[in-house]
Amino acid sequence: MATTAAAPLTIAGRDFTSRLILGTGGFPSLDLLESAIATTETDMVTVALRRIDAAGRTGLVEVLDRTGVHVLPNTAGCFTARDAVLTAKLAREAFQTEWIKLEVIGDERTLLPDAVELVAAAEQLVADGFIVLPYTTDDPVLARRLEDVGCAAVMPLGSPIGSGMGIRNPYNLALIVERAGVPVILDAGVGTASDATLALELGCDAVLTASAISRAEDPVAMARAIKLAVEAGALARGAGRIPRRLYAEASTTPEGLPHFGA
Amino acid sequence: MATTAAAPLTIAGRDFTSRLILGTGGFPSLDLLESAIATTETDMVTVALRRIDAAGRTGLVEVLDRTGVHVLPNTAGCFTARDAVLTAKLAREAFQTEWIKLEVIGDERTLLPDAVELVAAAEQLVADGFIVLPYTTDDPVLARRLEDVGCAAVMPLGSPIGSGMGIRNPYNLALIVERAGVPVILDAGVGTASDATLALELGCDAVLTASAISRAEDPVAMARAIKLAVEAGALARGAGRIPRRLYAEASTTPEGLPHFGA
Amino acid sequence: MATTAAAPLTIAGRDFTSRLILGTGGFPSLDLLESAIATTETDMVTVALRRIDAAGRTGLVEVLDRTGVHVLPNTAGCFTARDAVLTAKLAREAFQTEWIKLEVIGDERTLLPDAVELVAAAEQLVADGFIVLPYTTDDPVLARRLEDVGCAAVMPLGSPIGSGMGIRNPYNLALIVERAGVPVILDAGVGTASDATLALELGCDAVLTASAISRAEDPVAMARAIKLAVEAGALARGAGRIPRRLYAEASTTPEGLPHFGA
Amino acid sequence: MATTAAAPLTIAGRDFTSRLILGTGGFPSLDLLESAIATTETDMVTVALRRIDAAGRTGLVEVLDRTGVHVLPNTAGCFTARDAVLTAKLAREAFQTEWIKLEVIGDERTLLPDAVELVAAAEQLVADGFIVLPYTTDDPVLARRLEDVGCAAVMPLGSPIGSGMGIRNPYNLALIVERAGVPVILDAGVGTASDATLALELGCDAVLTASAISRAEDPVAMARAIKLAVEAGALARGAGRIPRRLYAEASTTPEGLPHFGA
Amino acid sequence: MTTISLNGEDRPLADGTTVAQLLETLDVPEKGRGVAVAVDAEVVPHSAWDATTLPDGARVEVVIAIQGG
Amino acid sequence: MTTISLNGEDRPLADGTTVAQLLETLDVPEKGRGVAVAVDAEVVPHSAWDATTLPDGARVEVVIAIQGG
Amino acid sequence: MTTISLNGEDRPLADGTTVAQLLETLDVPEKGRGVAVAVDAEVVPHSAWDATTLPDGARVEVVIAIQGG
Amino acid sequence: MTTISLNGEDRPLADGTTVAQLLETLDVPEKGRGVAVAVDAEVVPHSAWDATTLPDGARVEVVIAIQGG
Repeated sequence: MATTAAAPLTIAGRDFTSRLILGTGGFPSLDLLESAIATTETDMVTVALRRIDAAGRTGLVEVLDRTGVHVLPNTAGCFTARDAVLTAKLAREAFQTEWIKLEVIGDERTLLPDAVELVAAAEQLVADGFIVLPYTTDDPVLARRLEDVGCAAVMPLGSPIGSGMGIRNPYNLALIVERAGVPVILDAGVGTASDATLALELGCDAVLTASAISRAEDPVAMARAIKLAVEAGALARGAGRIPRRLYAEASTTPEGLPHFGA
Repeated sequence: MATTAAAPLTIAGRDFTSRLILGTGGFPSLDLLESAIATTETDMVTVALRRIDAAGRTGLVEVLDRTGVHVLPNTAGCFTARDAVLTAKLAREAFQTEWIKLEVIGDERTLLPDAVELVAAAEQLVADGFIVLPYTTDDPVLARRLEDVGCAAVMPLGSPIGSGMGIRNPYNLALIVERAGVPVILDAGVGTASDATLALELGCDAVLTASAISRAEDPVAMARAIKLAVEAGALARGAGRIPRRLYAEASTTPEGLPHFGA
Repeated sequence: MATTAAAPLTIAGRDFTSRLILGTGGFPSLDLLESAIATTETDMVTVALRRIDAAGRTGLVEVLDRTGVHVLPNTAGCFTARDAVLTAKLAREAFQTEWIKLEVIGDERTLLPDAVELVAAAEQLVADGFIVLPYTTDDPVLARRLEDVGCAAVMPLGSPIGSGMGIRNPYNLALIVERAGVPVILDAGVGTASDATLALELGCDAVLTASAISRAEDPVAMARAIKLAVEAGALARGAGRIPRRLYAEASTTPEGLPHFGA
Repeated sequence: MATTAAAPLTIAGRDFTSRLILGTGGFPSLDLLESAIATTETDMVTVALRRIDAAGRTGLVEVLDRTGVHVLPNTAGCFTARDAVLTAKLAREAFQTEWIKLEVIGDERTLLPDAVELVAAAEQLVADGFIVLPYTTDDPVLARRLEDVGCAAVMPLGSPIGSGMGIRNPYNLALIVERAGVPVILDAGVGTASDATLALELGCDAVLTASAISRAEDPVAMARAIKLAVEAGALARGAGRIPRRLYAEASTTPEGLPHFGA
Repeated sequence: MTTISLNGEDRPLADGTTVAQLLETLDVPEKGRGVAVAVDAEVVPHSAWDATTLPDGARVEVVIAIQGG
Repeated sequence: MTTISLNGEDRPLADGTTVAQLLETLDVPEKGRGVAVAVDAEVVPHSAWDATTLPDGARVEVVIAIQGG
Repeated sequence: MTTISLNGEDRPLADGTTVAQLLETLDVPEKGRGVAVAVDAEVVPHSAWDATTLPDGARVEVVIAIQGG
Repeated sequence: MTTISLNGEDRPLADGTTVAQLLETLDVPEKGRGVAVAVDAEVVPHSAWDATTLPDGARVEVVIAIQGG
């Protein structure tokens, strides 16, 4: 979908004023998370679900309530459609929300999505009334399939989760954007501000990032950097950039140069 | 020099609050230029000198006076050290300023600098009391030489003027930054916001751009985009980005995953 | 799988002396195709199947018989698993071969594979006794799935068919190679010789190309270029390249430099 | 200058059958050097000069005589035009040759050339009758200057000596080639075979490499790899590659696809 | 006496213990916000926590929101 | 009289025409090398060409190797 | 009668015309801000505009700030 | 008695020692191939090795080809 900086981001009929979605993973403390939420002015954050005896009462819910952000639970850690669907249903109960960031992982080391299980899970969840935002590869055909089965957005990766490698294949992202009828949210791979700017310039409607902020040396400074970077990218996309040229294009006219003799 | 987002940019003892220097070339109207100056909140803009009968009374001086920006005249269009030095002296008279953006071009099509003439001109101008900011290639040895002859900053290119090709060789820029004892200002090549962000992330102290803003479809929107992009880059540089990894780094712990049986 | 230049390429128990597979599409004449086969010294070429009234008696079979190459029929043009399976069965009859290059396309403009249909088709064909070489994206998880369902090799793309864009995401290719237990054959995207060299250097076991040769201005010269490029890449992969460094590493010792006085 | 694979490389009126120049630095033994010379079939190798008490009688001269290669002495290690000129004169006496690979270094860590000293040295050596092949940056204006002062070839770097980083800025190399009236030889930066292929594809007339071969795990295998890579690149350059496209270009006609019913 | 598996570990319970009663023994946020329960791979909605008793041998998963994603 | 669909176009045939007989009317390489036949979306092996007659209304696809891939 | 070259074109002037007088004939911003003058490749400072007369044959360059760079 | 600096180190020589005689004391390849000599920053051509005597205090550099570049 075309990005207009001025217009809000709309997913499944809900408007968001920020084009930055914050993953809550990796923050050294809840205080820092809360500061990052405030600094980014994000409308939506992701959370995961884990067994209560491993997690303990975390205080996370209280932070989410205090900041008033929209909660987007995920299915992180699921390797099959079945586990992802069950986890989505737990999340629906836990937060009384149909929204789910669907992750179905195919490989432990790269945490890359499994295309086949992902489509299967997406179909089931859509049929069950969920608003499905799937974490996917940068495969344009897969993104289209996910839209076709009824996903409310597609969330292609730039590079593996937490790798900080940015957008490895901007061509694929551009192809996804070109064809998408739902919002395209870059998910995974952002390492620093310029990666986020580039995502928006390529036409992504929003960016989701966790580690780039939560694991930076100064998370709050990086939160502000990426907030500005996303705004910069959205504005630049809308502003109509100059074309790339192999040669120079003078910014000063050569006419009227003074001559000083030999 | 190391960039700290909080600290002001200081060149030759003068503080600047903005890390964006605006080239005035290419704006379709003085009104748009004035809007761009206001939007970017820049402290310093470049101007060129041309024969009055070609230029006419331009109204440019009035804009500069109204906005109160620091004027940085350039020697655009000069192909020899001699012409550049004479042009710098004219500029000194025209604006009662020792500041000069030194350009000595070696090729009409690429508008790339001529290293030998550039160093010669820089030496003469420094000796004559000028505050010299030379437009240079991304050659780290040349940048060092220019600093050694007394330039107040170095202004390496990312790519040819007006090409919009961004930073073609980030390694060279990083080498320049690593060694520089004076501010490093990316000059030429910025095509869109992410290019400016990247420049700051690489350690540049500031960015100069004209065409990216003045020739965008919507110059004021792009002015705001690049202003934010520069701030984002400076903040990100200071925030300590995460390292790049080949593999993933989970943002959600795998511990405590629920099990749903076979 | 690890590439050893010396060892032959083995797919499904069959040895190949060349690591270059030639696609027959796009050659302006059968004579040029035959010259390219001779020049590349390839062991295996692909062919497609089309309705006889559209194709007429083509003379292609005679060229294949004369050159004695192993024929690898493909399922080009199929958009569903069902069509691909039927086409594979026709190909088995036409050439009395179980070998099939499996293509299941998901998008007409990019001709990118459809992951879901591809896996479904691969499963059926493997079950039916075919030796399946699937054309796939550069998704490491999908490549692994295809191997797991019994494919004899995997054929990831570098970039879209005929695009000549080379290898857009070398990281993904490297991840595929790292995990693969079957040969990895770069399929699609080669535009010129260096693309093929890079594929082998990244660890691919072979390269398949058609357009880069058949549509070059001088197909026979490019055939020879790519033949050499593949050999160069396989040798280089085995030779253990030097590491990449940010700084220089002198190739000449600084010790014993003469001194000529001040 | 335009590269034609078939035509020999001609520098200063001397024909070379190979487009690969071998630097002799870094080989673990003279035997390996001799094998690499034989394997690459190079016509020309570089040597350096050092104080005899540091070097001892090396046996190198005997290898050079045995293989019959043309000797190209260099001025490696020189930081000033004066030292480089004196070293060139010593080299002329040592090998009774006017040929000199001119290196004037500006920085110890990157071993990058010093543009100003380089041009000064080149002018003096040309005036003294030398056939000067300068090691230079990838600056197109500097390359042109070196040609203008009478150099017999220009030898731009791809990346720092021994870094193995390949060609960091192919645009600059292309600009150099476009304008050059003398042979362009890529010098420094080759890390593996594909780097050499790319150099020739970009229009370089030849490649000089030492470390990529001499410091590979298997120098003789890499020698063969790079020999083939250079040939591949020269052929590919001449063969007229296909254009790059964003979308696919089918290599198989979609016409005549069979239909199997619903 | 009833024994269930709670998040993978055996837990003895009084017969007839409900999901709600089980949760009282855990450190659950007010109104169970951020918490969900599955019994034998079926989610038990909040509205049914009071009414649902846990049979012997039930595999119970109680999950809570953590930072992630 | 029998009418089949041959590669998408109607073709009248004598009743009882076999696949082999149909192929004789086309310009097929020797021994049918590079050629394959499907009738109603089922492949007919070479070995069955002589014995397979084409029923009225049969959808017949005859394909041949072309350059591609 | 004096003839100078003004920005590359001949210009007749009254004998003894000063730089300041010449500038009055051009559309120069107030106080000459953004304007500079070179005579025979030497810059004439603002402070000397009144006192500097233009000799016959002088090559005069008058430049003004334009958008650029 | 003459003392020269040979490649940076003092070396006593008999008075009147020529370049050629000095080289005989070093391990130089036949005919001096790959070897060159500078005295006080001036190259001494091979043809002058026999005739050139080394004065007291001469700074002599003798270089030889090594692997490099």
